[in-house]
Amino acid sequence: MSIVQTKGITKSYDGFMANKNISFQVDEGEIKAIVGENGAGKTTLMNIIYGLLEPDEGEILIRDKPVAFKSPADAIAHGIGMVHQHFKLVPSLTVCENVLLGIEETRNVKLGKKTLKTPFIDYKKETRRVQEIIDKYGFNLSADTRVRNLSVGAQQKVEILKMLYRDVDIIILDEPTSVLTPQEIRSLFETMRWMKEHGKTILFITHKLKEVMDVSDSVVVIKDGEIVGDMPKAETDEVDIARRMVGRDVLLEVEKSRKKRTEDVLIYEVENLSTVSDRGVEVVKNVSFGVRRGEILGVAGVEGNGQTELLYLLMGLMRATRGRVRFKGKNITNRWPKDIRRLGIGIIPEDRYLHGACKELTIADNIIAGYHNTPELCSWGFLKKKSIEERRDSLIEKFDVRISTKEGLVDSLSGGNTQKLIVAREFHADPDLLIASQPSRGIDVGSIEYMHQSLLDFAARGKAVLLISSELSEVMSLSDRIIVMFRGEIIGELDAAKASREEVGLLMAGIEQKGSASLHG
Amino acid sequence: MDFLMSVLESTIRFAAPIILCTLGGIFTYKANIINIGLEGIMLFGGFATALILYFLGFYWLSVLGAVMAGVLVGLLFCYFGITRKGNFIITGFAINLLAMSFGFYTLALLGRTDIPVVRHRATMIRLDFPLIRDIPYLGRLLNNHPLFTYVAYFSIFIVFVILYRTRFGVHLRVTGESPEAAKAVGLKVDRIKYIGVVIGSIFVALAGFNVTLEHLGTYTPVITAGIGFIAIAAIYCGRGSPGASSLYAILFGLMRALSVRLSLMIGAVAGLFQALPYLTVIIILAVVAIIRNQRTNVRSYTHE
Amino acid sequence: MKRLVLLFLAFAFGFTVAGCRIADDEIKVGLIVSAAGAHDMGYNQFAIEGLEAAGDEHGIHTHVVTTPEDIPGSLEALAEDGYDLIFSLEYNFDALIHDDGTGQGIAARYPDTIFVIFNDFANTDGDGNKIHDNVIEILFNVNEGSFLAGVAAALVNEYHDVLFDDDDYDFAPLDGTRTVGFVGGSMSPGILVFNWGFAQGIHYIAEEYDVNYEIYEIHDAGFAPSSSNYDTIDSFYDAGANVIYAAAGGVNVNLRSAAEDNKRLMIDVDADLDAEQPGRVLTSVLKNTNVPVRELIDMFMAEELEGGVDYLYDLDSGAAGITDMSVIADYIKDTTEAQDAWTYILGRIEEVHDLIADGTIDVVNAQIGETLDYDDLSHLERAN
Amino acid sequence: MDRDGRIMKVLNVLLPVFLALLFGAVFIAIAGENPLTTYATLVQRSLFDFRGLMQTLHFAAPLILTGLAIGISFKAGLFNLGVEACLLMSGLFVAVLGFRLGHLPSPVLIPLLLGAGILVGILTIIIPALLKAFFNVSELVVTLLMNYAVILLVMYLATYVFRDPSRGYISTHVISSNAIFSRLFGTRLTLFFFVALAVFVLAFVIYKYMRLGYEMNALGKNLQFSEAVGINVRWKIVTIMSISGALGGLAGAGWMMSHAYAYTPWFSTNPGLGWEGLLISLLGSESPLGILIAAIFYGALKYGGYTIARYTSVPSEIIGVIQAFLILFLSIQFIRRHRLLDRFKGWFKTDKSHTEEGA
Repeated sequence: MSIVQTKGITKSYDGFMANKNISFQVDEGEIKAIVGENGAGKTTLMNIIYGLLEPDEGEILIRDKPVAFKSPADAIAHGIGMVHQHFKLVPSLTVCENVLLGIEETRNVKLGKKTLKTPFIDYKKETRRVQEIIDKYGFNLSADTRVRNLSVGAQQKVEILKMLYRDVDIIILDEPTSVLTPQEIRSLFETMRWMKEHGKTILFITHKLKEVMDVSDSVVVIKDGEIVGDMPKAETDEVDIARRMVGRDVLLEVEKSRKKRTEDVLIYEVENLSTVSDRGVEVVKNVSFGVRRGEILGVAGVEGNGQTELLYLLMGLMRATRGRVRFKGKNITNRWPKDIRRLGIGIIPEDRYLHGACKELTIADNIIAGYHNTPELCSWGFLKKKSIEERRDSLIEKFDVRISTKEGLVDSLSGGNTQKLIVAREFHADPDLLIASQPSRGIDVGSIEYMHQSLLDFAARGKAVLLISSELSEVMSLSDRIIVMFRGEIIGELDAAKASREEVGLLMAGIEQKGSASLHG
Repeated sequence: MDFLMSVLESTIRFAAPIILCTLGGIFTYKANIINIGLEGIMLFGGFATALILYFLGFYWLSVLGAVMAGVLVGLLFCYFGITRKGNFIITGFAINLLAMSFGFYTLALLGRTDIPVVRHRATMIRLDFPLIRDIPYLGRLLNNHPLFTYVAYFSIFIVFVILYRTRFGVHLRVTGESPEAAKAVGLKVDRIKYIGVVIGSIFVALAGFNVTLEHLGTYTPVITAGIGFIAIAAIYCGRGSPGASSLYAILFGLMRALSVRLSLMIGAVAGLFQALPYLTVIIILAVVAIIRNQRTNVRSYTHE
Repeated sequence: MKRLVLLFLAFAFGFTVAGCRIADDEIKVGLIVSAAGAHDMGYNQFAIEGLEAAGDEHGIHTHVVTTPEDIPGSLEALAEDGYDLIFSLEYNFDALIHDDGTGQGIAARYPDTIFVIFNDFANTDGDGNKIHDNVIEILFNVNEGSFLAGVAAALVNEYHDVLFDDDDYDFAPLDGTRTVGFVGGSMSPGILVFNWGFAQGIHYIAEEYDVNYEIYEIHDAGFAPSSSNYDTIDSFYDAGANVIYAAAGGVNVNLRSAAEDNKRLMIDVDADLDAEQPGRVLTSVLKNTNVPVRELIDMFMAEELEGGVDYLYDLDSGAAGITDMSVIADYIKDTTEAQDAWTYILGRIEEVHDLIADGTIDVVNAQIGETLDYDDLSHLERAN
Repeated sequence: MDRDGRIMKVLNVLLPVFLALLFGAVFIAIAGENPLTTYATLVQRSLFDFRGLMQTLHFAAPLILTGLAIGISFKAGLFNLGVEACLLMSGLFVAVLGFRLGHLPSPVLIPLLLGAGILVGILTIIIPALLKAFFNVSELVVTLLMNYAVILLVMYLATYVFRDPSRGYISTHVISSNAIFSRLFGTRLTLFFFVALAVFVLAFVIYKYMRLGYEMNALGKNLQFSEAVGINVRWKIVTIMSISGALGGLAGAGWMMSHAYAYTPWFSTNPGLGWEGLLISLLGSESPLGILIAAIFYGALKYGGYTIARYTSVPSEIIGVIQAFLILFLSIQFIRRHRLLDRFKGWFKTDKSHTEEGA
């Protein structure tokens, strides 16, 4: 029988139709994948089912009964739980407090026969209960750790625990694998199957087709807010789904057999770079590597192993406690971002909306950011409006940024298009070295394809690329060499052409192999 | 010794309303709301206290009046700031202005320059602890203060418990820290903020009671003397922790007490000594920041 | 959009100024209050009462401007409207006397209006000449009232154990040096005039009784009540002061609380505030602004009023002085000894009053540039 | 901006004004006066009378500057609450220099004093600016506290150092006639208003056309982004805070030379020109044009308040109540799109189809 059914769900924001007449149903005990490009309307649909949004039209039926959710609390009461792509956790609280948020255990006072509730939280009881459920599901967590000290994978487990504790039957997982290591993904899938066996129904949102094929029972494909496919897994394949999602044929894997044009000149040298975090931990330890002209050097590693800090060091947003950075023979250690950019280093930062682009600024303002001081755009303190607009228009065209209005804010752009904007800006400055961190995170298949091709072309022009990514397949397919970071250190270096997924995966997990190549190879 | 004793004694008195204001402000701070209106809420609290005492003369009724004033002004702030999504700074500012002008207006109607309540000090509750009384020095310092001076210090503990040991406290902190997380588990964010602001306002209004009856014995629309703003500084310095922020509040009190006593001894430059509390906190903030800056390797600016 | 603007304009023009039109030949007298406000129970309020009484009697138009802000604007507006006589109670004379951007002062531009200002010789230049002949300066010899207050304070202090009931009062004992206090709002002649008169009055009695007094003083208290000011005053009482005198606007409110809390005495200022804190206010030093307002309007009506002069209101005029102390009289013990002492004190005050009035006693007047040197006072010392 | 957006904006201003006047009317009535005649006086005297209008502009002049001072810092995401301090310091020192250098001819002295005011403003704000720029010390707290310290410092200087001893109250010497802005057209308006207007034009140009405006905007929207893309945030913070302080200082200098003429403790009246500037910048949504309009509006309210006290018997305390209500109501947007406006639309008989974007 169908446990969740939607009939004609329609939702629009400010004239943009996010969902158009969406009807589908989920059977009890199945794992249903909802796939679609970013901005296709998957998350909107799930937020409606979870009660975070109310549909303009249409209805939701749970176990064939129509429901109208006013808030997530209603959804939870009907047995629906959701794990969001961006975790809805409170970093300063413990695992246990997060799991029990809103349903805290309070101390009760017995007064004769009556039990009176007090507003005071019974932490002992809470910890015990949560630890019980952690152990039951075999998660490797401690109930009283603060969430801000947890890895991303562990945080996701907390989110899942939150739902399990609330005893929901239907779990919505929104892009759960985007931040996990291969090992973690595997473990997540095991958990999902385990939950399915225990009678849970899972709605699984993703744009990674391999995962769809791996774990789901049936697939719903959404494009531009509409359903363009709804079929059991057995009746489809990756190519079919991709075609439906994008509306054309796509290249799923970049051709790796490109011509090597690596020159033997080190353009960028990092020696023994180290830094200490605010909490006194040495988060980057003696990192050394070099990048040659025409080369893509990949930095792999599970997130939170010092890549972010390494990027900050290289961007000029953090001070090094030790070590040196040289660019074209010039010492640029601890220089400020302004200087680093001026010397010809382009940066695609990890956090798109923090360091890469500013949502509240216009497209033009973002396009010129950092280069607004150049004589082409500015003279005597006045900005050349015309040149700026020309540059904006030409870059929008050249990099195929899809926008509704040129005058609009970046806020109105999808993640993929924002990323294109950043890439456009950085490429236009024609740097000699590009540092790209998580360049394809959260962007749609079409854009990833474009992104990857751009990087390859860039390197092919004799420029250097430092690619930091926790997306293993990305690092594997693009890089010439791969270094792996673990706990702030470089734990190994591999030749990308020869390395296997498993080898890299083991290094990412901190298991060092014998005979790994020397760092300056 | 006598100098020290008198300074400490004054400190205890001066710090009490600053602590109450600081604690009250922490509730809004935790809900991620800047409340510039502390000064106004305090003034309304004092106003209610004085009016009730002046016309009716019942001690506990005036306490209730101050509390009610706090609740009402808190609700006003919430309605404009949260429900109608107004700009918190303007709303707070308007409340300050309203409190002051409302006071002047009422005084004009009454045909007075202040609302004296000194004669009701007789009914004021002073706590006398026989055990503490007999301890040398400490007895003189800690004994025989009016009730709400003790309440102020005790409230540090109460607020800590509310914020960190009750369901409401957790919810309030979550609403401020990550409203998304709160919404995701179905917490009613606006309602929690309302309650937080209103509870906070009660503390602030009690600061008004404390100053009006227990310190000055009168109400005029200028009695707050910047305590509300000092409390805001204390909250920011202590980053919203009840303990740390209250320590800053006490430091303010200490500095003020010192400046009062020192200015009596010095003469002409006496006026400048009154700047001591403000300068001290600026210097402490700067030193802490410089030390923090020395320790951190991150070069990033944040808006507070 | 247009419609809205039209609507707004219609709305605005819809009002007509309904204020009563005054015939141009009618005599008009205006008064602008000081920052203490129209309801200050003293300075401003007395002046307003004087104005209204005079207005009723002479049947002339009177008007009170109740905002102390933008005094120059108010002066100009009233003069522009043809007011004949304008009293301005605030310290704000620059635009009136000097230059307000037109190259001359308001007084020069409205020669037909007589402006009356208080408490300062703002219309007198360095050589003692008057700048405008349509400005009148009024000063109150509050130094003399303060001297009387000092005499009263010292006498009451000397006899406090006889006069007052131990249950209601908690005076510092009389062994050794006696202590008094003075609290001033700002370090200016306008405040020092109170301070020095009071000090001289204390000294007058101290010398006579051959006892030593010390005086705690603060001059920067400002004019707003605050916890700091309370503490300062409290520390004066703590140090043994039995009587404290304050001339500091709202800070006097602090003094009332502190006097009540310490069960001691105080002296208030500007108005008869004895009943504000009955039993604690020994007396109040008066500035009866109604007297000059009355007199000047009367003179104006009799066409005798001329500008370019100053008037000093001394004890004799009835505009300066202290209260009759009838409120505190109720708190004097009902014993013969106490009553006799009280009668003696009142008599002595009366006597000193007459000595000041006939010029036998000369009280330092800071308002006219005189200064008091404490070194000249053998029996009084500054304590801080 | 489309038609509906404009109507909405106008209504969003008119409705609060109307409500505030309504509430104020209740208080006027309680005091036993006639609200209608009171308001008539206010509006007529401050807006519909040439001399009155000039008075309004005279009072608006320093508010334009303090409004811009705070608006500029807000635009860059910096909470500079120290404008009041800059204004007081500048007022005091300009008063002193205006007296001491009184022998200089006006064309030399006036620009010199304005420059001095700007310099004093910058020097006043420079410490919080450097603390923010180099050590990330919250400028909000530092400037807030600095105001109190500066008030005491200025009071001390005026009482003991720069005192005119011939006066019975605390005041510096009156500035020389050469330092005073002359009145124009026989009204209260002086050249200072046009100085303020020129600064407004400058601010407008900076916001709209200049690199600095762009960087300010970027800083305000996202400080970390600005730093990461290579804007020299440190230097910009110092620059912008200095501009803010300079404008505060200019306001103080101009007010001294066009209104106060000597430094007295009531130089910047309650609640203080700097604080009023905060309000104006918020009401004007931080845009120069908005600030200009808000400043003139507030000037009218201020002057209108004085006229009520001058020409009616309504207690002047009521003005404060009306102002407070006004600000309270202005803090919220009464009309939001898609809700109330649709209902209002019938009244205005617009047949134009409703467009979704804009506003």
